[in-house]
Amino acid sequence: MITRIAGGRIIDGAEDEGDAKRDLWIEDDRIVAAPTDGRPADRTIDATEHLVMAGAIDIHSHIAGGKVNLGRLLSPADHRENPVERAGAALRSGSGLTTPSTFTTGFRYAAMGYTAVFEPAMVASNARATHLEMADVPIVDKGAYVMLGNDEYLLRRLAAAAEQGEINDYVAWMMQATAAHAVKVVNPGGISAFKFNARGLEIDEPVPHHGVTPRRIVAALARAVHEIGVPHPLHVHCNNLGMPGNVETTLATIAAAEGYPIHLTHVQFHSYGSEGKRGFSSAAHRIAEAVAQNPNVSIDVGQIMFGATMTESGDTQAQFRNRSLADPDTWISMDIECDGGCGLVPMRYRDSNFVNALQWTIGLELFLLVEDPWRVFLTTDHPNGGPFASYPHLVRLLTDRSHREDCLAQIHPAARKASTLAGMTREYTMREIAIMTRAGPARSLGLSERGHLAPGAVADVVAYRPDSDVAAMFRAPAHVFKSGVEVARDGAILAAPSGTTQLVRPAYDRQVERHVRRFFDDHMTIGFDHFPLAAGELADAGLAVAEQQCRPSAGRA
Amino acid sequence: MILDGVEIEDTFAEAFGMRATRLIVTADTPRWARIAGDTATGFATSVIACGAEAGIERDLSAEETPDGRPGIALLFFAVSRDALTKALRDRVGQCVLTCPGTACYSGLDEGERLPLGRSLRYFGDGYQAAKRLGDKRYWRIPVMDGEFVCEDTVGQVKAVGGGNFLILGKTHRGVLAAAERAVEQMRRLIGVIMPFPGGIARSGSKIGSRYKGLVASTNDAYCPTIKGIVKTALPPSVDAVLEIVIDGLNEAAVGAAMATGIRAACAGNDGEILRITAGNYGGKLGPFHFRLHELLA
Amino acid sequence: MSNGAQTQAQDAEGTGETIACPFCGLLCDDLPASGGKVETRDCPIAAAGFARGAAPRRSHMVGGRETDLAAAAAAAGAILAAARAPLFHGLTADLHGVRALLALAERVGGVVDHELSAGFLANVAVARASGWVTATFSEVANRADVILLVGADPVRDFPRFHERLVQNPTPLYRERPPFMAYLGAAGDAPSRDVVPLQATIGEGDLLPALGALAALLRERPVAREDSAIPIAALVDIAARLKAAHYGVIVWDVAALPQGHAELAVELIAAMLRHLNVATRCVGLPLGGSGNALGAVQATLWQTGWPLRVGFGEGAPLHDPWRYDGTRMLAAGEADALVWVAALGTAPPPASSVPVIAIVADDVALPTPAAVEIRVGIPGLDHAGEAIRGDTVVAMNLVAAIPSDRPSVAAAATAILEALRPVA
Amino acid sequence: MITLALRSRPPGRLSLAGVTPDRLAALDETAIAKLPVRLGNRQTALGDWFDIRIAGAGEDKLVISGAGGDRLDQVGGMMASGELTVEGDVGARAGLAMTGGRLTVSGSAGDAAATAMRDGEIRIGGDVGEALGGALPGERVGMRGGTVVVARNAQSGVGDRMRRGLVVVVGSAGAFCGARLAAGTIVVGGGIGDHPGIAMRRGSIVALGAAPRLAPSFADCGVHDLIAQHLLARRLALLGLGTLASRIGPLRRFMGDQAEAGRGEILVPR
Repeated sequence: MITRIAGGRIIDGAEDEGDAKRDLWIEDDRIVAAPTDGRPADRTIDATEHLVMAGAIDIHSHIAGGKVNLGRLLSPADHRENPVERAGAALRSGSGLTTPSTFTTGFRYAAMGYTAVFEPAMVASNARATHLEMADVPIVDKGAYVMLGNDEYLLRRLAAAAEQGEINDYVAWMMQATAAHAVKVVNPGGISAFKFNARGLEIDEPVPHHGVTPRRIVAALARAVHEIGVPHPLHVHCNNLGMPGNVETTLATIAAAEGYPIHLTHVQFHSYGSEGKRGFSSAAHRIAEAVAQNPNVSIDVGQIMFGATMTESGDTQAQFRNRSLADPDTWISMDIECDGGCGLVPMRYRDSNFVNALQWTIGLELFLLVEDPWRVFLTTDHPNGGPFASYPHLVRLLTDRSHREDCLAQIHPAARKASTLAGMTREYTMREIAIMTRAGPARSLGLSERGHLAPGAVADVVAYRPDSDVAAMFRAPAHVFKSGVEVARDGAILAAPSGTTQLVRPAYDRQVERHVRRFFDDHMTIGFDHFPLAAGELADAGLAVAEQQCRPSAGRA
Repeated sequence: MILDGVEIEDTFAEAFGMRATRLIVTADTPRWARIAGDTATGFATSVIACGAEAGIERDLSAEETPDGRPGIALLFFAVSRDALTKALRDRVGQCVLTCPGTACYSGLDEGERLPLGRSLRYFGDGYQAAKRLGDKRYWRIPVMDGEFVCEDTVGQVKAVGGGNFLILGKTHRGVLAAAERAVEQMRRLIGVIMPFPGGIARSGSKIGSRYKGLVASTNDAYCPTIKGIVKTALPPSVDAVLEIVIDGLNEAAVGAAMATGIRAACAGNDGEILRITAGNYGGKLGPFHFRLHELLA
Repeated sequence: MSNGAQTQAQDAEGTGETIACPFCGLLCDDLPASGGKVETRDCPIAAAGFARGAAPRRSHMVGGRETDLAAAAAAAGAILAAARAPLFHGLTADLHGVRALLALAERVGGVVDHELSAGFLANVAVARASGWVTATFSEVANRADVILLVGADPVRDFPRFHERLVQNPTPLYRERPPFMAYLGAAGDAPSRDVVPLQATIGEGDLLPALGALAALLRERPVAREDSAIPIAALVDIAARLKAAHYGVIVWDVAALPQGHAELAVELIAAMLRHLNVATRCVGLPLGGSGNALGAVQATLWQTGWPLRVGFGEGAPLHDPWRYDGTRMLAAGEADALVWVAALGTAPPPASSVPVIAIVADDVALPTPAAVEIRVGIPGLDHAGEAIRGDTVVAMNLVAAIPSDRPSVAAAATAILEALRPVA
Repeated sequence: MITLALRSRPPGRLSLAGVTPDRLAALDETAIAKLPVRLGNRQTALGDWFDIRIAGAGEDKLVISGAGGDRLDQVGGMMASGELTVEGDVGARAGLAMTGGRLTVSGSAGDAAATAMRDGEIRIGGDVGEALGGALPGERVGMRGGTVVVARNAQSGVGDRMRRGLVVVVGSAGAFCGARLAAGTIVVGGGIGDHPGIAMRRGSIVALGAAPRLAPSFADCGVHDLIAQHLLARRLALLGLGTLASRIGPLRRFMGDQAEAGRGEILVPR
């Protein structure tokens, strides 16, 4: 089956040359070079004047796992007000906008031109359930980052001054056991500290009982992830989320990585100064400066979008602090398996609220101040900053200065005054959008066959019909192909293939299993033999596994 | 124009826009409602130094009040919403909240609402409670004899302050008797108060003073004891003048009150009263002009 | 170096193969198993559960006649296709089974409920509308220094509760066994050797007693004249919880007094929210037998709603009253019943509607079902996945005594396939 | 006036949310008959179940009549204005999320009447089921305003999670009356079941029948004849409940639930 997407403007962030007007050819599930043997296309898609890009990749979106399900539970209004009927015999129904059900998540992402989504906060002990849940997220490829750095085993080994090699083996074992694609650390040490009743944790403050510091945890994990060769660097949610003045913590976290690659996630929530009479200010420029100076650092923004949403986080310490912001006033906190935690707080961001308005400007400042689109990714930390359905609007804010300024005029006047956003003239080009939503995430995640349109790539292709309203254009692309199958047209789902589960399987010395086994035997309520996902479990759940290669290394990036 | 032998000068009273509200204060007995009303509307003759002008509009029977107890209707006037808000908070807080058995309600349903109970509730130190019944919201503030109930907000209207007329006569005794007749009749009306002592002012004031910092001073043109040395407005036989000042919820109420007062002052005149006039500033300052001849036509 | 995750058991230091027991929400995974024999470690529920494997084999039936799965599925499909309000109830299946049943229910516009939902929906109602603080089994086993049991001794429904979650010989973060307290009816009380501090109350007094405890924790006045409420013991419990480093309040929602469960949980949740302002105290809402929490989780992720979901309106709708399966049957609102009992053994409730029984061999049907599909038990006849009573850990169930009985997922999928030709 | 006469008791539950006088006023008989209504998984139309008659125009008045109304759910749901009169019984969630207008039911109502009601008035001539004035599943807040008067008895959970408004049960109320009350006023003329006000935070429960046994987390604050009681009596009298109003005299005040915020009150006979 050969498909020709004819007449579009190809915008491939991974290619050095500028945008080209040419046909794109797909054979089965791959992009191919234009046939030279004169074979005709089996079908031709008229994409005249359309913008043709690779399928978009969301590097950080909470789409599955126990806390996502708790988020759904806590959002009855979202599900009541956003019913989604079955749109075809082969499709499934669902509900929700901020905490959509799984089928709805997959369909909505695909209809927006996204073909891969990564769940960034899988609790290790919840891995099996998370993957079973992701099996019901159709169309898109998905993967999950396992959360480490608050697991008691690792903290105890770090406290016992374990060698880096042992840490590396443990991390690799854990990634295999949980079928993870990357490693995340959330509030390093802080979730464990909260279980010992510590309400905050500074980066050089010892974790209660263990004595190790967040700085040490970040250093050990960043190095481990790099040395075992996981493509995506350690994915870091810093300490002190949401606290005024936390920019210092964020900058210290960059230093803690000691030059190893790290990815700082939802940095908007970590770019706060404490200036001004309200003691809350933007420190976006300092973060942007640090990103420019540290090539080992990438970020995603975690833009907030005004409206009601649900915040879902492994960071129980921060979420417990935020409970007073709950709207409606109901929240959940959970300590999980000597391993992690989760906290749920419904939230309503208001443009009339000074803090929320300033958060909004800080996110946009970060986008506009970080110059290298390869190292800043478009996220709202769905749903924490706002639902992924708001991405089209966010793209418009980045590409359309006059719209941005119209929105800026609506927000709390003191926040508007405090922000430097008004003076920023930058408008993202479509090529930059393609990099930050496709080529960049693909490179960061080691997805060599995705995020670009070169022959050989997986045929995840999106054709956007040009529209002066960029948001409208990105909301419902004219054509979306997933692995060569047209899955969506003008916002409507046509087909629902299941997508793959992306993972990496770093190698490790099996000696580590003996230690971990003893820990499980002595302390845990699940046995060592039953903790890892067994071979075939993902297949039984209907998931097709796609493994990305590791590149182990002993040196720094 | 001559009314009962009194010359009505062809002039006008010049009045100003104010903000006003009506409160209903109830208590266990009419006596305690009256005590609360007198106290809350005391020291409220002129906005110049009292912050507000206030007075008792009328007594209310138990059937007329929200809680079925005897009460009293009070009117408050101030120069702005903020001034009125502050005056209400201070006066109700000090004079009604403190008074045994009272409760306080809005007596006006129209207009933009001003906070009252919602400001006073903090006296409850966390033990206050709101209660909404129908479309009204009340605050219940625990006090030593039970609860002080006060409506959350009160209505407020654009009103008219400074309606007036002056009674010119031969003797103090005669002029005072005429003014008393006027006030007695005017007090039967709804929507107006005469904020000066007993409803009557002797200190007709003019704008400005020869002394720095004084915004108003004695109205020398109407002071009989110095009429020989000032540019007097008094005919030679006038040796006493009193003024009645009226604040009302609207222009019609003020006009009606002036007409009622002037007629009552003139009625039964035994030659003591010579003339009725009114105070104005040449029509330059106040938007409301009450022409005496038109009111009495 | 190797790809270690795929290796099973048999490590040099391993203790031999163990399997998980699917028959209560604890999902204890330390039962030694070999050659089709499972050692049930003195657990009566596990013993009874694994003994079910010996039940005589029964055939699939349609209209009282033996048939094969395909024919039974076709007959079931015909009933469901004609039904206006088909009810899927019982639902004691593993996660794959629940996922497949949800797909089928959506396809035929049905209503989905679970036989234990009355209990866990009380927990769900409080969790989502009021919020709480909870923890999972391993946190409790390693941190708890004070444990308050509310309502009934958990051993009633979770026989190895004390052994697995309390009497941890090697806890990570406590120096001595946790101090145990109990608040509930005298008849449900655990032994005083196990739980020394007991505030026992009369029938129907759980709510006022919990209210008093919550007020004491807030240092608010408490009326002491009601002799039915043991205030002195509650004062002691309150002091222990406040002084605890990591207190735990445990309740088995199914064992709470009928009709009082939701408000009892509400008061417990209020205590948890309050206690965590100054110290740590977590709730442990026990439940999840019959994979009830797996059913809730899968329904939540597939539909956005917890159980008692209806697909009749197009998009899934949740209504704990309207889609209460037992109520619907009693009120004559359902016109077909799919009764699923794989992990559970309850027969379908009596009704006059055609019944499609997807049940294990030992489930006796008091009246013949229109369609009888005999399925295996996950974790016994075949592999499967189930979610533990702490809602976080999913357990891989292996086939302890493998058989070729079809799974619930296979049965549901066969029916779905039988429906396919219909658009 | 529009009349919908139910022909027979439907075989399953029918939801009449949105079938309200304000929304039907602009439609003719044919259009009303075509309004969709779901029966299980089947799409049916209003005309399949009701005989529809319009008499006179321009009035926001709707009458629903006929036996078997106990299977009609959400009657008056989403009503914003006008008058809806039911001659007979209604099913669950009568007056769901009403924002205005007046719903009068001559018979009894099922469970969860006045759920999430915001404003307007509901009068039930007979009994009501459980959770009168409560919250939608999963929602923190129940009834937020308006007035409900039940002429006879209510089952358990009256005003569960209610936030504002007035609920009057002239007869008796079942267990858990005013549980989790956030604010608002509940008046019960007759007996009141076990555990009133459990986990209430603010608001008032006025139990004019026999004094119930209260949890130890309710604190006795003495007997009072408060102005608020006079205001309530006035309000009841305005609703035509003069007899009930006349029974509000000095009452004993308990504050609770001290297990929660503890700023609510239960007023009971001395």
